[in-house]
Amino acid sequence: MPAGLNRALLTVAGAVVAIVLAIAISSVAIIAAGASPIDAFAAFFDFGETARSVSNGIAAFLNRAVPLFIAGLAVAVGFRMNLFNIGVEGQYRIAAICAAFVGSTFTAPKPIQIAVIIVVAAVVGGAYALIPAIMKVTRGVNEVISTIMLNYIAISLSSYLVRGPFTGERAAGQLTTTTPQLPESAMFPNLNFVFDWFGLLPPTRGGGVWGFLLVAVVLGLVIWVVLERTRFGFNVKASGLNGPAAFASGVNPKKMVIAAMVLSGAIAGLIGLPEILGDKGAFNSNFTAGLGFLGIAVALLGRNKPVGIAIAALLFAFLDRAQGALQIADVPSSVITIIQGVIVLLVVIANEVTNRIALRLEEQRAARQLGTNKPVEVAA
Amino acid sequence: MTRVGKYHLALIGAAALILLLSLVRIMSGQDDLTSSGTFNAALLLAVPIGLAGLGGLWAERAGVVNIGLEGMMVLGTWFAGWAGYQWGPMAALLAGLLGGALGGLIHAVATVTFGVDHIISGVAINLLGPGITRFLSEVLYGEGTSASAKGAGITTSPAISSSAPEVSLPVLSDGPDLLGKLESTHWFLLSDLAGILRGVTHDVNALVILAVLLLPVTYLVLWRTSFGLRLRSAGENPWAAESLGVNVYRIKYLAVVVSGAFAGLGGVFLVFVSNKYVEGQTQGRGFIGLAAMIFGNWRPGGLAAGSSLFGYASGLQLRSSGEVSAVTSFFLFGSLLLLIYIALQVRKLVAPGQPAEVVARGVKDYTVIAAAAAGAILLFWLWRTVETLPSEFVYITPHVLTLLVLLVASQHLRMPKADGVRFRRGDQH
Amino acid sequence: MSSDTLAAVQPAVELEGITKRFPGVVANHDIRITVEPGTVHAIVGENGAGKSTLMKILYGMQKPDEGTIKVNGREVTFRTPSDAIDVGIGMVHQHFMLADNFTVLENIVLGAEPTKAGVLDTGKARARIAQLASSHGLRVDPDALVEDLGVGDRQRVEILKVLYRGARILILDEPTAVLVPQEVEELFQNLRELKADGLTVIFISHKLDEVLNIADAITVIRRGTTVASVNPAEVTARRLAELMVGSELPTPETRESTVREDVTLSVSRLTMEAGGFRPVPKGTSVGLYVDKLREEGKRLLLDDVSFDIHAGQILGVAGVEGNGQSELIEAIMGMRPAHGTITLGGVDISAWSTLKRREAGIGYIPEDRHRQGLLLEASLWENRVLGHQTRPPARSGIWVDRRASKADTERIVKEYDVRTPSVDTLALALSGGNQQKLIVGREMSGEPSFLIAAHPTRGVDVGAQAAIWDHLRNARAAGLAVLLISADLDELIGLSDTIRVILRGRLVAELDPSDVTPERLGGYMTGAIAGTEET
Amino acid sequence: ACGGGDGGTSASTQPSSGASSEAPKGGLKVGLAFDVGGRGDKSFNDAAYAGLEKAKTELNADIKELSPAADGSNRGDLLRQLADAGYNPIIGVGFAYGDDIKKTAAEYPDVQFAVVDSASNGPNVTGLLFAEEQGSYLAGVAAATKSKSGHVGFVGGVENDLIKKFQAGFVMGVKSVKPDMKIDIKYLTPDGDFSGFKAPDKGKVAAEKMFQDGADIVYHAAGDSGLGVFQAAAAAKKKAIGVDSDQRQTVKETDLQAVIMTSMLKRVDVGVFEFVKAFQGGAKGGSNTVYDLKVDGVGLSTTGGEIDDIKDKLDAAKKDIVDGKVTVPSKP
Ligand SMILES: Nc1ncnc2c1ncn2[C@@H]1O[C@H](COP(=O)(O)OP(=O)(O)OP(=O)(O)O)[C@@H](O)[C@H]1O
Ligand SMILES: Nc1ncnc2c1ncn2[C@@H]1O[C@H](COP(=O)(O)OP(=O)(O)OP(=O)(O)O)[C@@H](O)[C@H]1O
Ligand SMILES: [Mg+2]
Ligand SMILES: [Mg+2]
Repeated sequence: MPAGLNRALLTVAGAVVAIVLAIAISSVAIIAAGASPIDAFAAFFDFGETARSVSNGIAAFLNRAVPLFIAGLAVAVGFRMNLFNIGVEGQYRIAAICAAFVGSTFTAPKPIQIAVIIVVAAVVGGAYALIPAIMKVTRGVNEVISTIMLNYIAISLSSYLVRGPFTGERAAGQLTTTTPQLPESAMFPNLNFVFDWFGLLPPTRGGGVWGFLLVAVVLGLVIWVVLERTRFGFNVKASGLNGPAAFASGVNPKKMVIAAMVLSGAIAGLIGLPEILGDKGAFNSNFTAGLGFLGIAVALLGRNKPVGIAIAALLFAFLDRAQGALQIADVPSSVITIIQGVIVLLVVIANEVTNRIALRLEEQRAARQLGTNKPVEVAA
Repeated sequence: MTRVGKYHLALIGAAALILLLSLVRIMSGQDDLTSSGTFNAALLLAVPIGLAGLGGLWAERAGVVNIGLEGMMVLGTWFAGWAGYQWGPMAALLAGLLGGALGGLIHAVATVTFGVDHIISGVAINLLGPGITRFLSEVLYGEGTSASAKGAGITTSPAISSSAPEVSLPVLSDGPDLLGKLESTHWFLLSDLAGILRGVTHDVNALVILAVLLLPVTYLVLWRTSFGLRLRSAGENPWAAESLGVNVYRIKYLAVVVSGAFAGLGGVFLVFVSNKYVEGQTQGRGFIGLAAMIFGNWRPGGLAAGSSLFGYASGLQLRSSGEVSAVTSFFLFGSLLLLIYIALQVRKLVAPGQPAEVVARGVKDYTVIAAAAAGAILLFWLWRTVETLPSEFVYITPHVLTLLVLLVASQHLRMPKADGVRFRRGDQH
Repeated sequence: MSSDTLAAVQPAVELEGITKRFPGVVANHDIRITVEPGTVHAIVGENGAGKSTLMKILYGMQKPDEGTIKVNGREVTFRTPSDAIDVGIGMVHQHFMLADNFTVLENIVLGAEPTKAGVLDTGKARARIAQLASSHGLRVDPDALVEDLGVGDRQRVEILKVLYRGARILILDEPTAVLVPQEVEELFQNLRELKADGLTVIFISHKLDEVLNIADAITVIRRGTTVASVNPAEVTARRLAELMVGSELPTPETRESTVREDVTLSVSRLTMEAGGFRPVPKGTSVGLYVDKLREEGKRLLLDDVSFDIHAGQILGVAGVEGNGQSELIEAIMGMRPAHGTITLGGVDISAWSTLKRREAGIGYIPEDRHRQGLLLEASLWENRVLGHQTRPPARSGIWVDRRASKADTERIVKEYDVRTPSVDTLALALSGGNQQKLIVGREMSGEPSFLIAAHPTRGVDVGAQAAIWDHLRNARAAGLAVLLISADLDELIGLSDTIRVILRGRLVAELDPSDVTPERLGGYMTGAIAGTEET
Repeated sequence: ACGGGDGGTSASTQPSSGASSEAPKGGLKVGLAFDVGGRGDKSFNDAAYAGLEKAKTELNADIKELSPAADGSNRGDLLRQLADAGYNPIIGVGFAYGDDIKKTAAEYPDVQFAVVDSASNGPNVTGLLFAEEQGSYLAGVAAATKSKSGHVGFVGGVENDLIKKFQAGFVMGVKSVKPDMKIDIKYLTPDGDFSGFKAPDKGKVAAEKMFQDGADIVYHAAGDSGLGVFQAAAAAKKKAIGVDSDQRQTVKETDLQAVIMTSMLKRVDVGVFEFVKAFQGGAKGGSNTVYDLKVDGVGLSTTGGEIDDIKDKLDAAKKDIVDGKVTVPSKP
C-alpha cells in the first residue's frame, strides 16, 4: 500500500532528522565548551585501544542497557493504561534489598536459588506497587502523588533495612553498609562465552556481560505477548485507549488498575537484580539509584512498546557508556544527558511533524482525485 | 453563598487544628510543635514547593501537564547563582525567572506547537535541566575560570554578592518581640498562636513575602480577570475557547512560560537560602510541588495547604534532633483526631428524630468506628511507649503525613477537564 | 447606522465556489449560497453532506481550499473565529461548546469579557445577560454551573453566547437534534424574535418539517455540493427529502406484534441516589430505605422504576435527555450500583458484574459511540472483540483469537454493510454511520437475548438508519427483547411496541405507539401533560 | 596548618622519592576516579585532586582524572578505562569505590590501586584510611572547651557509617571535657540518599534549631549542606566548626568565615600524594595506610586564631590519642 509505505518512510526520515538535529545541537554545546565535536563523537565509538578494553566497553554498554530496558518495560505497562507509575524508583529499591536479603539466607541449586530471588523481587515490587493501586481504587488518590511519596519512603525504608534487620557482615574498614553476601549459587552465569563466537576477547570486568540480559529478553518477549496477544493485554489496551468504552465492555477498571500497577511493580522489582546477581552479590548503600526515572524516558522514547524500549535502552546505554571516554577526550561528559534529553524531545517532535506531513500528502491525493469525482446531478 | 460557607469551614478547620496542636503540645511537652522556629522553618521549606506548585497550577489550569517542573527549577537555581554572584540578588531573581521560563518555553514549543505528549516533554526537560546546568558549570566554573577564583566549583557557584533582605514585623516579632515573649510563656493556645505568628513574621526573606503574595495574586488573576478566565477555559474546553476567538495557543504559551518562571523562582529562592547555587539543591521539589498542587485540587488555597503541610512536617522532622523527637507527638495527634472522629460518628448514630430501624446503620459504620477506636488506642500506646523512632522513620514523616491526608480527603479532586489533552486548532473534539 | 439600509440591498452572506477537502473526502465542492439579511435561511442535507464543514468555514474555524466569502457585500477572509466574530457572525455548534466547570456567565462572556481595570466586571456582564435574556426570551441563571444544566438550557446559553458578542448573523448547526418538540417550538419563537430584530439566521437541520416551519429560504446540499435553492412556501417535505437523498425517506414502521409470553428482562423498583450509592442497612427493606431517602429530600436519579420486557418486544423509553435514561442503562448494565432487582430470563442478575451480564446475553449499543462504544485508535477487529473478550469467537483460553475475530469481523462487515477497506482499518477512519453499523453488528453477535439500544441511529445517514432499523426489526422478530432509548420521536414511535416516558427518574406514562403523536409524547416528556401513573 | 604526614602506621617502608627500583619506565601515569560530584566540588574530590596535582608537579607524573555519572553506576568502568589506558597507579576517591576497586584490582593484578576511605581488599590495593574520629575528637574538645552554654551540636549530611565516625569522635571529644554536656545530633537524609550533602537549606534548619535550643557551637560533616550550618551560626551569632578542608579559607563569604571557629582537616591530598610517591618508590599494596593524628593526616585548622588560646588543651588531647592513652571509637 503506497500510503502505508509513504508513512513508514516518513517516520524513518523523521527519526533520522531528529538524531541529526540532536547531534547538531550538542555539537554547538561542545564547541561552546571549547572542545571539538568530532573528538566528542569519536569518543562515543572509541571503546579503547586494546581488545580487552573493547570487550569491557561492550560489556559495560550491554550491562547498562539491561536495567534500563527492564525499567522502561515497567513504566510502559502502566502507561499503556494511562497510569503514570513514577514509583518504579521506589519499587525496585525495596524489591532489590528484600530479594538480596532473602537470597542470602539459604543455599540451593543455582536455578532454584536464582528463581527464588527473582520471584521474591517481583513479589515485593508488585506488593509495593499495590499500595498506590489500592489507594487509587479505594480512595481515589492520584497515583502520581502517592508514588512520589512512596519513593521517598522506599529510600528511608531500605536504608533502615540495610542498616538494621537485613544488615550483613562486612570487612573491617569497609564503610558501605550491605546485606549479607549472596552465596555463589545465587550469582547469575555471565554471557562472556558469546564473545568467543565473534572472535573477541571475553570481557574481564567483574561478572562480564550479565546473564540477566537473557532474562530481560525473555521478559520483553513475555510482556509483548501478554500485552499484544492475551485477553489481559487487550483489556489493558482498551482501558488505555478508552476507559469508558472498556468499562462498558465489562472490564472492571478497578481490577485493571490493580493488575496493571502490580504487574508494573513486579517488573520494576527486577530492575536491581542484574546488578546484584551479576556483579555486586548484595544490596548496599551505593546501589545504583535513579533507574526508575530514566525508565520513564526510555519507555516514552520507545513508545511503550517492548521493541522500541529495547532500542531506546540500548541508545541510552550507548551514550552512558561514553562517560569516561568523553572525559579522556576532554569533553564535558554532561553532554550525554543533554543529548539524551534532546533526542527524547526531538524524536517525538519529529514523529508529530511526519504524521502531519503524511496527512497533508493524503489531502493532496484527495485533491488530485477530485477530477475523477462524478459531478453530482442537480435535480429541480 | 456556598463559597462563603467553604471559606468559613476552612477557617473553623484551621482553628480546630491549632487548638488540637496546642492540646497535643501541652500533653506531650513538645514545645517545638508550635514554636516560632518550627513555623519559620516550615515557611522556608514550604515556599519552594509552593512556587513549583504554582508553576504547575498555571500550566495545568491552561491544560498543559507540567511534569518538567523539576528541570525548570534546576535551570532557575543555576541561572540565579550565575547572575547573582556577578550582579547581586536582583539579577539573580531575574535570571532565575528567565532560566525557568526558558524551560517553560521549551515545554510550550513541544506541547503546544508540536502537540507532543506532555509527559514526554516534561521528562525530557527533567533530563535537560540537570544536563545543561552541569554542562554550563563545567564550562564556566571549571578550574582556572574567573568564577573559580571567586569560589565556584563544578557543583557550586560563587556566593551571591549580597544576600536578599530579611524583614520582621516590628515590635511584635522584632525589637521588643512581644510575640516571642508570649511564646516563651508556654501558655495554652496563646503561646501557640504567638509562636505561629512570630514564626511567619520574624526574619522573613523578602522573596518569601513575594512568594506568599503570589498565591492570592494567582487566585485573583486566574479567577477574577478576563485573562484568567481565558486561561482556565483553555484547560477546561479549548475548542470552545477557540470558537469564541480566544487565542488558545498564545494563552497556553503564556501559561507554560509563566509556569516555568514560577518554578525558576522556586529555584531562586533556594539559591537565596544557601546564598549560592549548589548542584542538586532542588532535591525533587519540582515533583513535590506537583504533588502539592494535585493535593490542593488545582487551586491556590489548596496548594498553599499542601505545601504548608509538607513544609511543616519537614521542618519538624529536621528540627527533631533530641532524644525524644517531636515527631512522636504525631501519634498523640492522630489518636486525638480519631477520637474526635469517633465522637462525631457516635453522635450521628444516636441522633434523635430518626426511626431506629431506618437509620443507615450498616455493619460498615460499626466496623469503621471500631477500626478508628483500635487505631486511636494503638496510636496512643505508641505515643506512650515509643521514645525514639529509628531516624529513618523520622525522615519520612512529611511523606507519610501527605499520604494519610490524601487517603482521608482525596475523593473530591477535580482536575481541569482538558488537562493533558493535545489541542490542535481547527480539530473537532 | 446605515447597515439596515445597506442590508436591504446587500445579501448578509454570500458564499461562492467554496471547496474544502479532507484526506480521502471532499467535504465541500463548489458551494454557492446567498443568504438575505433578516431571514432564517435553512441548509439541509443528509449526514456527511458537508453542512458543518461549510459553517465552520464561514465561522473561520477551517480554511476553504477555494472560494470566496462575502459578508454584507464585502469580501472577507477569516483566519480565526475572532475574525468572523468581528464582522458580526456567531455560531452555535452541532456539539455543545461549553466548559462544564464554568458558570453560565463565564461561558457567555468568555472571549468578550467586560473588564474594569483588567478585572472581570461580573456586574456589568450579569446586567447585559439579563437584558439580552429578557429581550429575546432566553431565561438562564447566570450563576449556575453548566454541568448542572439540561440540554435546553445549554442550547440557550449557546445562543446567548452568540448574541452577547453582538452577532447579527447567527449560525445554528442542528440546534434541535437534542430538543423535544416543546423546546423546539420555544427555540423557534426565539428565532422569530431575533429575525424581527433584523438578525440573520442560518439554520441547519435534517428535520424537514422543522425547516419548513421556520425557514424563509432553503438550500439543499448533497455530497458536498449545493443542489437546489427552494422557497419553503412552494415545496413539500417529501420533495425536499427527494432533493436531499434522491429517494424517499425510509420509515421505521413495525406494526405487526411479535411480543411473546415470556418475560426476558424484568426490572423492579430500581432506585438510584444522586449522592453516590450506599447499601441498604441490614434489616431494612429497600422500600423503607428509599422512602426515607425521599423523605430526606435526597435527589433520586432513578425513582422506583419497574418494567418488564418480553421476548420479541421493543420497549421505547422517551424522555428529555438527562432525566435518568443514562442511569437506567448503567444500572441495567451493572456499571453503576442501584437499589432494586433486575432479572434476566428469570435469573436475578442484580449483583452481577457488567462482564457477567454481558456474558449472560445482554447487548449494548451505547448512546455515545465514541465515548463508550469504540476504541477509535484500534482496528475494526479489535473493536469487534471489545465486550466479547470472554466469549467465542474472540476468546481461546487466555488468548485473544485473532484469526477467528477477524473472520467474524468480516462477517459483520458483510452482513451489516460496513464500508471499510479492511478489518485492519482503524475505527477512526470510518464515518459515523459505518462505525455505528459495526457496533450494531457486534452487539447482535453472540445471540443476545436482550439489547439496550441507546440512540441507535443518532447522527447516522438515511441509508444506514434504514439498515439499522431493519436489523432491529429482524432481531425482534427472532425473539430479542429491546430497550430502545431515543431522542428521535419518530423512530421511537415507529419501532416500539410500548413506550414509557421517563421524567426526573420516574416512569410517568405508558403509551401505545399506535395512537400517540410526537407532540403528545413531547408533552409527557416535559411534564406538560400529567403522567398516566402506571398501575 | 599541618605539615605533610609522612608514612602510615602500617605502611611497610618509607622509600625516598628519588630512588626507584621498579618504577615504570615510560614515566609515571596516575589515574584517579572521583566520587559522585566530581572534580571541582571544592571539597573532598578537590582535596584528592590537589594531591594528584602535587604529584604532577613534584613527581612529574602524567595524570588523568575521571568523574562518574551522576548515579555513580559506572565507578568500576572508570577504573577499568584508566587501567586499559595504561594508567598505574589508579586511585578511587571515596569509600563507595571499595567494592569496585576490589574487583578491578583482581582483574588487573599488575596495576596498583588505592582507595580513599576504604580498607585494602587485595594484594595490589592500598587503603587510604583517615582517622576522622580522631580529628573529630579534637573538634569535640575544642567545642566543649569553647562552649559557654554547655550545649553543642552535630549536623551530619547523610546517615552513613563514614559520617558516623565523625559523630562518634566528636561526641567522645566533647564528653572528655564535660561528661554532662548536651549534644544535639541530626542527620539530614538517610543512607543511600546522598542529597543530604547538597541541601544547605536543610542544614540551616537543623542547625537553627540547635542554636535556638541553646547550643553555641555546631560541628558539621555535611558537605555543601554545611553552608546552611554556617549561615544559621551567623544569624544566631554563634559558632560552627567546618570539615575536610580549612573552610575558613575555602568559604569566600566573609560573614560566614567569621563563624568558622576551626575546621576538622582530613588531608586527602596528603594521602593521595604520599601514595603516589610511595608507589614511585616501589611500594606495593595489600595494606592500609592510616592517616591519623600521629601523622597529622587529620587535625584542626587554626586560621583565624580562634582556638589558639586552647592550644595546650588540644595538644594534650592529641598527645593522649597518639600515645594510645585514649582510643577513639569509630562508631557512636
Ligand atoms: N476534520 C475533518 N477531517 C476529515 N474529514 C472530515 C473532517 N470534518 C469533516 N470531515 C468529513 O467531511 C464530510 C462532511 O462532514 P460534515 O461534518 O460537514 O457533514 P454534515 O453535513 O455536517 O453532517 P452531519 O449531518 O452528520 O452533521 C464528512 O464526510 C466528514 O467525514
Ligand atoms: N479530526 C478529524 N481528523 C481526521 N478525520 C476526521 C476528523 N474528524 C472527522 N473525521 C472523518 O470524518 C468521518 C466521520 O466524522 P463525522 O463527524 O462526519 O461523523 P458523524 O457521522 O458526524 O459522527 P458523529 O455523529 O459521531 O460525530 C470519518 O471519515 C473521519 O475520518
Ligand atoms: Mg457530523
Ligand atoms: Mg454537521
